[in-house]
Formats: sequence, C-alpha cells, structure tokens
Amino acid sequence: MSLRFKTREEFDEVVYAVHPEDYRPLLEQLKGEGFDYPRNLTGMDLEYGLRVVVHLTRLADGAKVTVYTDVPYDAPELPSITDLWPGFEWFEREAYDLVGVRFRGHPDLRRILTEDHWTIHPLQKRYDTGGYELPGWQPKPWPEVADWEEAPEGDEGGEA
Amino acid sequence: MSRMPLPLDRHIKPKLVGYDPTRPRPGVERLAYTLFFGSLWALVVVAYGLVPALFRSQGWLDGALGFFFYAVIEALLAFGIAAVVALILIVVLRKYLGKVQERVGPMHYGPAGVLQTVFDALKLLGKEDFAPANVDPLIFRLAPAITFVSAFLMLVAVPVAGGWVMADLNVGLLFIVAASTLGAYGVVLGGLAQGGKWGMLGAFRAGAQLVSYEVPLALALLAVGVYSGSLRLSDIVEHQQGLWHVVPMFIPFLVYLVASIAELKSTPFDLPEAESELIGGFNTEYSGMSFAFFFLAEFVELFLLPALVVVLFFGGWHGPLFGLDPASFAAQALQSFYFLVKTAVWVWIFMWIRATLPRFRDDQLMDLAWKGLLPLALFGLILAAFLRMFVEVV
Amino acid sequence: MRGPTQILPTDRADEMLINMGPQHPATHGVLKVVIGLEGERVTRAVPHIGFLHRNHEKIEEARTYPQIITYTDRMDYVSGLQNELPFILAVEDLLGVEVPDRAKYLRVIFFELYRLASHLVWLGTGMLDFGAITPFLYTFRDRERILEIVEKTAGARMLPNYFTFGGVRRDVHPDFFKDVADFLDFFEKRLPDYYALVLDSPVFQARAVGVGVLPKERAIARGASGPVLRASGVAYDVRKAEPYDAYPEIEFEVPVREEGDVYARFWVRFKEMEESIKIIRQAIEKTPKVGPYKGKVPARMKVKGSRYRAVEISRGHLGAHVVGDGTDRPYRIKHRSPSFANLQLIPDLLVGARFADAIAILSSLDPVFGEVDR
Amino acid sequence: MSLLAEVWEAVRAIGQGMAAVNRRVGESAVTEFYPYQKPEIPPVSVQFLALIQNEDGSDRCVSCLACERACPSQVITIERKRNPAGKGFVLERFDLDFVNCMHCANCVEVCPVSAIVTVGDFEHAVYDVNMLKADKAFLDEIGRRAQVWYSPKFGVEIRKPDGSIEKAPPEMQPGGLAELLAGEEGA
Repeated sequence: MSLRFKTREEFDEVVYAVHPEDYRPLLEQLKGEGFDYPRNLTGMDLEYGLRVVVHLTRLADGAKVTVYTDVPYDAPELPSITDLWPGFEWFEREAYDLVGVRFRGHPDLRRILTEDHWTIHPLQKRYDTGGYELPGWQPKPWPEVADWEEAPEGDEGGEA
Repeated sequence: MSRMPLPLDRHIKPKLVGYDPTRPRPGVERLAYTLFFGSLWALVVVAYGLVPALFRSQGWLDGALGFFFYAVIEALLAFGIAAVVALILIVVLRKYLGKVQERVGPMHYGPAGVLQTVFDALKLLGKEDFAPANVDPLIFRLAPAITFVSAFLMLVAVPVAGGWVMADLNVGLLFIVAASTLGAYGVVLGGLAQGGKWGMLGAFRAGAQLVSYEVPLALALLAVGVYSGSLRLSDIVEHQQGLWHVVPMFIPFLVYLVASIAELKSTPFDLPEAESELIGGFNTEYSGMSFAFFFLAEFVELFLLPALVVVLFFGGWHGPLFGLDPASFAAQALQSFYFLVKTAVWVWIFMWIRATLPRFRDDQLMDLAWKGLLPLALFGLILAAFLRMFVEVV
Repeated sequence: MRGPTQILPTDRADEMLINMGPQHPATHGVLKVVIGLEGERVTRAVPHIGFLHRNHEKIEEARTYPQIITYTDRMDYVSGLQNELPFILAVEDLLGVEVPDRAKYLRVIFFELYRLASHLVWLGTGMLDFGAITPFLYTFRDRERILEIVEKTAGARMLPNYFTFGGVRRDVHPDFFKDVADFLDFFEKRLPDYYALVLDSPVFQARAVGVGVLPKERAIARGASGPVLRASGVAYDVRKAEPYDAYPEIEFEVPVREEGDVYARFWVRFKEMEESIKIIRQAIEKTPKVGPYKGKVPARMKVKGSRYRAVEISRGHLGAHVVGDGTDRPYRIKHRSPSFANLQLIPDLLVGARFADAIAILSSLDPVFGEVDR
Repeated sequence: MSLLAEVWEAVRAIGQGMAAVNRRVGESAVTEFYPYQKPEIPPVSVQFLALIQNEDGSDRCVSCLACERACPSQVITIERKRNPAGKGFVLERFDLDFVNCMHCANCVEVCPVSAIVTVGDFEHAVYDVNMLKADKAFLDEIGRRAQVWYSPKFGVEIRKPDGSIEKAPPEMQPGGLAELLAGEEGA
C-alpha cells in the first residue's frame, strides 16, 4: 500500500504532510519505526479547514517527527490514534473541544476544558475571544495540493 | 476620573493597641507560661486539696446535703480544670508549633499572644452553630457532648498526689478504658449524623481506629494492673515507690505510648480528621460551639493521656519530698507539682511527635495495631505476670 | 428520610461516589476527581479538568510576540519563569536569533532556581497531603529566599516576565551571583533536614513505597514526563535529549529510579534538587562576568513558519508549538503542558488504590492547574 | 534479629526527624508583621507604575504611544495633542487601569524616554475594584513621591533631597556589576 504524503526537513525534525486518509496508516508505520513518545498533538484552524499536527519522538535516539494533515470543515473527522499512544487521549479531547476535530474511535470524546454543553469550538478563527461569531467571516478556498509523493522504498522516516 | 486614592492617605501605620507584635517578648511569654502552670497547679490544689479538706474538717460530708454540695462543687472544679487545661494547651501547642516552624505563632491577643485561646473561645461562642440539611439533629448535637464528657470523665479517676483524687475507684483502670472508649462513640456518631460523605468516611475510620487501639491500650493497662497488683490508680502509683514502672514495664509502656497517640487522634494517627484527605473527617460539618467541644475534648485528652503515662509508668506524683511528712498538705501539694511537671514534659513530647511525623494510612494503622502492638501487649502482659510472681516470691 | 443511608446515592449498593474537588485541600488547585469508593478502596476515578481554563491560546493569537511572554508565565505559576522559555526558543528558532553566552547561562541559573522553588512548593504541599505540617513552613521559607533573589533582578517573584527573545530582559543585580551562592550554601545545609523529615522517615516510607506503581511502558505511552517518567525508569530529560541554552556545556546527571512508585517520584525530585544546586554552581562559574545579555532582535517581529520546542520544567516536558503567518501576531500557539499529560494517569494509578493512597499519588504527580487548564 | 534491626532503624530515623524539628526551636522566627514592619522592595520590582517628571516639572512623556501598543492587557489609554509651542506632542490624558494590569512592565520596557517607570510602592490595595483606575495626575503624584525608581533606559534613578534626579550608584543598578568590575580593574 502506498501512502500519500510529502516530507521535508525543518530544523531538526522531519515533517510529514499526509493525506487525511493515510493519516493513521502513516502513524502506525511511525509507531512501528519506534516513535514511542507522544510529544504533542495540536489542532488548529486554517480558515479553510482544520489541521491536526502530531509531534512524536523516539526515546532511544531522540529522533523527532512532525505529522500533519488537513480536514475540511464539513467533515472534520480523523481516526483516533489513542490506541497507538494512549497519551494522546486528552490531547485529542482538547483538539475536539477547542478546534472541533472529531476523532473516530476515541474512547471518551467529550469536551475537556470548556463546559459540556457548549456548542462552539473557541479556537476556530470564526469566533472572537469572547466566543461570538465574527461578522462577515468566510472560509477560504481549499488550497491546491500538488501531487502527493509516495513513500520511497525502505524509507526510515525519522532518520534524516 | 481617577478614583484611586493617593498613597499619602493610606501609608499610615496602624496604631498599636497596647502591645507591639514586632517585639519578641520571651520574658512575657515565660511569665505567661509560668502563670498558666501556676494557675493550673493552684486549681488542682484547690480542687483536690483544699475543698475536700474543708468539707472533711467541718464534717459536712456525713450529711446527704453536704455530700451533694461537695459533689457539685467538685464536678464544677473538675470541669474548670478540664477547661483551663484545654485553654492553656491550645495556646501552648500553637506557640510550640510556631517555634518549631520558625514562625511566632499567635501574637496578637494579649502580650505575646497568650490570650489567644480566650478570644478563640469567644469567637466560637459567637459563631452560628450551623447544621446542614440532612443531619440527624439529636445525635448531631449529642456527639460533641459525648466526646467531651468522656474526656472529662477520665480526669476524675486520675490521682494527682497521695490521697488527692476525685474518685478513688478500685477499678480505676477499667474506668479509664471505659471512659476513653465512650469518646469513640461521640466521634463515630458525630461523623455519621452529619449526613456527609467525608463525615461518614471519618466516622468509619474513627470506629476502626479507636476500636483496634482500645485493645492494645487496655492490655497495656492490664499489664500494669497485673504487675502492681491493683486496678486502683493510687495503688499503682504507690507501687512505683522504689522503681518507676517504665523500667520493668517497658514494653507495655511503648504499647501504651503508641496506642494513646492513636487514641488522641493526633498525627501520625489523625486519620479520622485527616484534613488533607477527608477535609476534617468526623468534624467536617461542625461549627461554632459543637466544634469547640470536639476541640476541647481533644485538648483535654492531650493532657490526660500524658498524665496517664506519668501515673502508670513514670511514678505519678513521686519525687523528692525533702523530709516532709507524705501525709501533710504541703507534701501533697508538692507531689501534685511533681505530677504536673512530669505531665508537662510528656505533653511536650506528644506535641513534638505531632509536629514531626506524617500520617499513617488506615490499613497500616490496623496492621500496626493488630499485628504489632497486640502481640507486643500480650507479651508484655505475660511478662508482667512473671515479674509479679518473681516479685512476690522474692 | 434521614440517616446514613441517604448519603449513598450511587448505582451500586457497595460503592460510594465522592466528588473530590474542585475544592479539596489535596487537589492542589481545581481538579475534580469523581472517586468511587468501596470502603477505602478506590473503584473508579474520573478526572474533570478545565475549572481554571482561560483560553490562553486564543488570547495569545490576538497579542504580539513580546506581549505573549507575559501570558506564558501564567501557566505553571509555581515555576513561572520556566514557562517562557519554550515559546521564546521556538520564536528564536523561527527568527534565527543568536543568544549571547552570558544570557544563556543566566537563563540556566534562573531556570534552575525556579526548579528549586517549584520543587520546594511541591515538597511542602505534598507533605501537607501526607499529614506533616512542619516541612511545609520550612520549604516555603527557603523558597522565599529564592524569590527574593529573583525579585532583585527580574522585578517580580512568581511571574517575572524576565526572559525575552535573544536573552534576558535586563542585566542582573550586582549582588546576584553572591546571593545565589549564599543561598545554595544555605540550602545545602537544609537538605539533610528534608531528608530526615521526608525521605528517611519510616512513616513516610510506609506510605510511599510500593504505592501508585506506574510501569515504564505505561508511563511512556501516556506521555508522562518529568519526575513521573524518570521515577518509572526512563531517563528522558529534555535538557539532555534536546539541549537548549547552556545545558550542553554543563555536566549533570538525570536521576532515574526503576520502581515507579510514590517514593521513587519523591526521591527523583529530591535528587533533582541536588542536581539543580550543582548546575547552578557550574553556571555561576562559567557565566561571563561581563558581556551582552541580549542578542539582536528585529524591532518588528514578523514570524513565519511552524516550530515546536520543548524544555524540561519542574514538572516535565513543556512544549510550545508556534505557528506564525508572517505577521507580528502568531497564527496559533499550542502549549503542551506536562501536568496535562501526567494527569491522564489518574485512572491508571488511582483505581485499586486506597483513598489515602489516592491523595499521596496525586501529590506525587504534582499538577499545577494554571498549566493543566491554561 | 533483622526485625529488631528494622525497628531500631525506624526509631532512629524518627528520632532524626524529631531532632531536625527541634533544632529549629532556637532559631529566630521569620515572621514579618506587615503593617508595622515593611519589606524592602528593590527598585527593579514591578510593584507599581509611575510617571516621572523632569526636574523642572515638565512631563518626560513624549506621547509616543509605545506603551499603549506594548501593553498585553491593553490597560493604558493615551490621548495627546500637537504641541502648540514646538514640535512633538503633549500628553492630555494618561489612564492606567490597574484592574487588568498584569505588572509585566512591558510599558516600562519600551518607553524611549523612561517616563513610565517601576516603583517599589506596594500599598495600593483598595476595597472597591472600580477604584483601581489611575489617571495622569495620580501617576504623576506617585512619581513625585518616589525616591527611587527603575527603567531599562536610564537604570535605577534616585531623587536627591534637593529634588534633583540622578543615576543611582552601580551597587544598585542591574548591570552595575560590569561597572564595578571595571572600577576594580582600574583601581
């Protein structure tokens, strides 16, 4: 199976931009490569869609990777990776709570920081700091993506 | 538009009211503690010595009415001693903890803060005695009284000098055990009656802890009874004429020490209250005077349990009499002084332990009681019996 | 209906649900844990956080970069200064700012001073949870001395807003190095007392050894960090794994213990305090006595790009993910806080423990809610 | 016998702890009685903000709005007008809302003329939160009363008894160490 992603190197880590459908397979592959420590999971609003950024590291040699993927507003769904790194359980809840990404297969996807009955996701750019919708806010068009590159044979991921 | 007052209007030093808290006054403090001790001693002399002597010399004790008045006066005096002891110990404990913790402790009421407890008591009296919605009102109000009365009852049986004891019971030891067990009822009932979960947990812990510690405590007392051949506390003290019991009865002494700290519900055995776990445990919902009674009971016990250590193991009132006739009033007063000094030392040790140690866990406490102290106490009992036989044979 | 039966509204007859918190002395802030109790045994533990949520991340999107440093302080307010660093490092990376040597060492000294301060707060309040009141007052008194030293230079005690892009905000007070050296001497004399009162105390050992055992694999998987992780036998320390500032030039050890219990977490923090003393001593020696304390930073910061940097604060791996879109305000900042990840361990550690152990375990995790809820 | 050794070890450890506690009894207390004893606040400390005027009583502030822009919680409001006499601006209004002030001293940091400074005043608590709004007259008054203050540009300054303002000696200055060291080498 070929995974659709692009890699580049930023500072001391390898950054993977991955197609949302291949998000979980890529992370499974990275887990297989020994990236055992969950550093961070960020959800963010890009004004055309939502992005999830996963930072991982390998405790054995300190190699670091960043994986990100974008999902559209109308279907902000991604498979959960809490079974690979249980440490992302609350991070995914936070990304759901503040940004609005739904993680399929998350064991307990509730709001974590804001109140349970809130309907908005406050870190989306359409809301101001008070939680009110900004007048005239419009989503931007989805950017054109150049062709996804395919994983070369024997790619070792984090080893730069 | 500024409504912020200028600094000049507020940079005024508050006026000092009669004392200066910034000035440490070791002299005043020492004088105050001497006065505390002296007043307690005076009260003891009046209650145990002068009043009985007066009634006896006038022959009032023969009539029923006279005896009734005697009993009432003595009860009031005993209550007075308990209250004075609690008032003193509260401020002394707070001062001691302050000293140990590199702070000054209460400083603001009275010179060097020595009147702190008086104002504390006034504050508690003036406070609304609030009861939450789903308490059992009768038991909720009764529980602090039970606890306080039990502490107060123990006082009655403690001899402070030769012949100076309020009730010279021939089953004094059993009475002590019974009275201290009664205190557990107050704690358990108070915890359960308040209808809160923290109180209930505290009550459970109190029940488990106090019940398990009563056994080694009673066995340790029994060992002393066996060794000295009497359950009467005055006889036990008399028995220590030559050698204090702490030497032959060292094992029961250790058992008693640990068990009495547990009985006192002070660290390391303060599980029923456990502020950081149960938010006060059995007294979570108590306020005002009801709380004050629990508090007073605790401090009366902080006096009585060390007093019992002295009575049972450290020779009670024994001390050099400088040739005085032991039956004379002066000798008895001196004896009560020795008794109070020894007790003060042991109160200090109890407070010291309280300041140092963290808290045990409930199951470790049971472990210690049933697996550690109980066998030890039994061994101590057997040892006491052997020693008794040995003494009698020799 | 009255009486004790009424206070057991749970779906199981033998279980009692207790809301521990948000106002509870042992939760160190506003944590709420719904605890199911079977007698004294914890049958379930469901943590609820967010009572202190201020949405820092949204506010920071509306602030310029220098303004944000003020907000980062307010996360882990017990070790205030340390929180500024990951954000600053990330922005420095994106801007390519050079930090002068002196600033690097000063940062290390302040960083470790705050580690000492934070560990002292943890030790005091932790022992308060264990029922010992005296260490609390000792530790706070010692911490006071650290804060006084910091105030003399940084201008505030808890939230000093002292680090800045390219170095530190102002040069140190002339007495600074002497004060710090004096404090270290003083503190080294106090440490044996803490050992006697806490680690060596048999009562404490009875409470802590073998309690709340966290296996190594679980700790890694849950993303635990800091002393919690190192007490489980993983020698992961950001200061070693991704060195920043002057740490590469300083020799220190990462204390690790295999047991993973409450005692191990206490032990690791004690040893960290000793290591901090060593680090500060070395840093004082190596700091250039004169020299610039601040590198050159563009006057109007236009940051573009995305960077995740982490530092090892007192509680563990604190990260900042900064995304800039080329304006003077960040597009998105995400703070990865160590206590947030560590608190995920509550169900793992608490279930099956005794209620008193639950308190001990919580205090050994040492959460600070400013940073959990952000 | 190992049991006995264990018990002995425990008793010894408890005794050590108790000794550690009791050793403190003799040490003097560290309590400060606040209204009667006041702490010494270093001038660098961000206790309060003040506007400093020149020796002739004119404002140092040149109304450049740098502090208003730098404030993270946006508590500074400045109104200015063109200087009729010369170039530049004159300050008309300077409001500082201490309700939301975070005491970060970013305003002090950016001030190009050291007009807004940190002072060691700390007794400004009031009973009503609405009273925590300071205006120019108030901040000026704080500045007039201040004996010592700090700003990054001019360092620590002191007001001499005759009312003149001058830079404090290097012992009081952040960064005074360099000066002191240079002086030592020179001597």
